[in-house]
Amino acid sequence: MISVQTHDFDPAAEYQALRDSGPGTGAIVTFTGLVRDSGDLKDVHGLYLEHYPGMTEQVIQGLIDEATQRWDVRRARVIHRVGQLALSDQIVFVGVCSAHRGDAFKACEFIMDALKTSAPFWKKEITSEGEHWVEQKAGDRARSSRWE
Amino acid sequence: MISVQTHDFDPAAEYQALRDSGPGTGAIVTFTGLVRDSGDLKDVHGLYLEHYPGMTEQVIQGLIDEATQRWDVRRARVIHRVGQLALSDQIVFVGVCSAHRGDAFKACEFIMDALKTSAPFWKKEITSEGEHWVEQKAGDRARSSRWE
Amino acid sequence: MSNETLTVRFFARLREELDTEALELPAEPGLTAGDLLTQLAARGGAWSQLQGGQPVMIAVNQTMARPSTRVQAGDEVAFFPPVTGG
Amino acid sequence: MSNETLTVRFFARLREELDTEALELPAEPGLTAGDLLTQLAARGGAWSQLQGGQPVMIAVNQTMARPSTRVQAGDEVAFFPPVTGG
Repeated sequence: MISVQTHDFDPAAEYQALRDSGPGTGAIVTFTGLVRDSGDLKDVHGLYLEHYPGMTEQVIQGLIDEATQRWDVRRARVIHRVGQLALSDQIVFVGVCSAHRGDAFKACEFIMDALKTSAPFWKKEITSEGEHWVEQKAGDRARSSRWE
Repeated sequence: MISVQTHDFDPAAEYQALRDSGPGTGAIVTFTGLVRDSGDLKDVHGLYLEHYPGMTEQVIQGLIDEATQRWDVRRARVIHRVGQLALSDQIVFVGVCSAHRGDAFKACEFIMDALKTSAPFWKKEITSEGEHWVEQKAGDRARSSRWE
Repeated sequence: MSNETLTVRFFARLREELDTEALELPAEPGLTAGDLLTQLAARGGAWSQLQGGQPVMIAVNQTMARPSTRVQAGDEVAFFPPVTGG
Repeated sequence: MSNETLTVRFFARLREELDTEALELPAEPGLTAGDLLTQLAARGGAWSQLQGGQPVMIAVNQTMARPSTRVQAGDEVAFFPPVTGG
């Protein structure tokens, strides 16, 4: 399940959907990203998130397919919000269930790392001083290339 | 927060407690373990979990302290159930929040891996054929020693 | 969408700085995504950054592509800064 | 808990197979956790497995310990199979 949406999401409902994946599921790993008060700038009080409709969903589906080929993934759910977000708002959810915890951790972290460098989303930080398009981090590129 | 308990837990409440950790939190990673239908035996329909009261809590606190020294951990919550559990029941929850996702993933997986080989819990699988104390896996020892 | 043109889209900082969301450009035979960047950069001003400025990512028909990727009439070509979601 | 004894506890498969949850044993000077295992194994029957059988983990006062760990009056010593929680 993939959703790109402006409205908020409920991690409890996502967790339940992963849990309802049958008696072979032994491990559920979830990642949630929140709007933090410091990024490229200090005292961030909001974000604006732009995306490339259509392409984002395709890229994320490709990442889920790749994770499913590499590890035992019984179900995966990815939600990414776009538009205007406030401090501490939920931005992104990645949840994976598997028979085994090692596979669930790897698949979840891989999808998240690869999403950061290959899914067409762009973040603008908003502070009381002004706005700033976030720069891609060398650290994110390095985290993503670990999986190659 | 550490709890060893017979009753079920609510991952949504745990998630909320992690999310309420202030505006510097950017990443929440949670792991939940469920009773799976096959472990050492096939057609498992329940587990019995025994523990060493007092020592379990101390060991888990030590793991959280170690994780907090090694990574940026803003808050960590661990719940482990004991007693009689049925198929698909929740066994264990580990949740960590951090400024950054890399730290949250590492701390959560470290606590879970180390718990499997150092916290005094023992699992007995229950099938229609009988009962069986689960053997510690070489794979779990290897996963745990990766962090040394 | 005509058979003789392709669509070029811009996102995020590029969309803002070029003040352009999308363009229709002639789809000459043998054209590559890199050729489009060269043509557009020649407009000068903010457009110059499309060559030799900050890195520009390319997608053709919503799939990541490179400057050498061939493009043709009816294609959707997108130029954007390195992505920063998640 | 007397000043001259220590408590020995058993868990999980060991508790079941020895049919014993806890014992009070004399705390002789210079005693180690390994000495306790030797003494108990000498009881024969199911107790023999405490030496040379499947691995036995040791905790002294609720902290992981080794056969060479010294134990004294008032200590809580626990013997159990490798742990399998989570």
